[in-house]
Amino acid sequence: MTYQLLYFAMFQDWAGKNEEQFSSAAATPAALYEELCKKYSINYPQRQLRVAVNDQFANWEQPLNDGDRIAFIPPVAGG
Amino acid sequence: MTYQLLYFAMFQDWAGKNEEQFSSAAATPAALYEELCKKYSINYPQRQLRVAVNDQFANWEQPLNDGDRIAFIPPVAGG
Amino acid sequence: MYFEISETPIDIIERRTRMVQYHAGGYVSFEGWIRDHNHGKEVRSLEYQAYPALAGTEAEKILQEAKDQFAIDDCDVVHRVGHLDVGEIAVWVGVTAAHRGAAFDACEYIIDELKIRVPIWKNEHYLNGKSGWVECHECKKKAIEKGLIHE
Amino acid sequence: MYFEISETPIDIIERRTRMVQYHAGGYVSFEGWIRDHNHGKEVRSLEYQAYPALAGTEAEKILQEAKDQFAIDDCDVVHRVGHLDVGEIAVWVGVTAAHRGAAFDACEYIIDELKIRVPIWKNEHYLNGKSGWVECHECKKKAIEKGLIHE
Repeated sequence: MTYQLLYFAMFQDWAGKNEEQFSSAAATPAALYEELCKKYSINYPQRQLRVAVNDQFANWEQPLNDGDRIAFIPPVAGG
Repeated sequence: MTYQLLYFAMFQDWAGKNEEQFSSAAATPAALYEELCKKYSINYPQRQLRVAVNDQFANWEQPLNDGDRIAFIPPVAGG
Repeated sequence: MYFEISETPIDIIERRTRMVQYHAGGYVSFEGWIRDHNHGKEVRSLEYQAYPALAGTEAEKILQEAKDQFAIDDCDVVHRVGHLDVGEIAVWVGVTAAHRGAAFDACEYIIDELKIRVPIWKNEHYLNGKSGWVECHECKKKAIEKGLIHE
Repeated sequence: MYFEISETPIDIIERRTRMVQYHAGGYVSFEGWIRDHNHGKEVRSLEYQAYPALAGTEAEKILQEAKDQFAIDDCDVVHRVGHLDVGEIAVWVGVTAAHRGAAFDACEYIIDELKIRVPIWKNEHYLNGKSGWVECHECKKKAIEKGLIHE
């Protein structure tokens, strides 16, 4: 399946881009994140992140659909 | 002794003025207030007032001096 | 740190701008506005009256207490007197602090204490033509709790 | 009731004026200012970055929660993004209410929740030429307490 990945904050530094189309057999955000960590040598623990699917906070184990827009959300620091 | 009395809020309505020079034998704010209540038919209870002597909150029983500036302070309503 | 009694409209932006400091991270302000009603009566306008000398020393005491009790950088208060129309600003409180929690606490402390302790009174003019000096029952109750006056 | 992400300086007076209502008696505002230091490092400027679609829905949820929990009339939030210099306003929260207690509580609730839940990040540029994405440790701790993320 092909996902649209959005990168924010340090993820932009790690991936070297703001977004990308990403083809993967991963069927959940958790599996996708594991794959991404390998690809970009990311070692930020998944348990300290939230994940968004199609601009909504989502569950790490929810099934993904082709074309989903996915973002890994590091701890926020607004305000 | 002669005191300078300052009137605020409803005391202005009751006394019909903002201030006056007031000659009295009263030696404490409490005694002075009692005298004033008679003069102007005021029946506001002293226990719900504060009193200021020379622009400072004062005690009802403190001795007064000739020329003291005295104000009876009804419950405030600023803000 | 200042308290001021103002006979002209309070310029919020000017007051706020005076407080900008590069080491403060948070600014909390409170404004009291003249409402179009109070205890069910329709308000047209009102007069605030202060006992300036005593209001000044009491308000400065409150500001100092806020500085002593909360980790704030600065705190200022301006209170209007004279004739005010509905929608005008009666009082402004500004507080700056490195961290916002202290700024919120101090700002609320200052306005709460001001309403109990600072000699300012209001005379409300109602749409029906009547007017009267307002007794703030909540303020009175709190002044009794503090032992400033008695039941 | 609105949340807005702004790429240009926040006009506090314009935002505040929009909230003036004749039946509201109190207005509480919070402004977060860019400090010249953070955790001992001297800050020159910073970038705020948002995930706009998600930030919008999450912030609107927070505003609705504030309206449900506190007796307020209205609440608005604006957050800056892009490059900000020391002294600029990063975030503004405005709350109006008939009674001030609810306005203070709601304003503090909104900024507290925003800092934990709304996807906005900051990259600080230091005087020494370095820069870095800031981890707000307090925010992270609170997000863990809320079960949003884990230790």
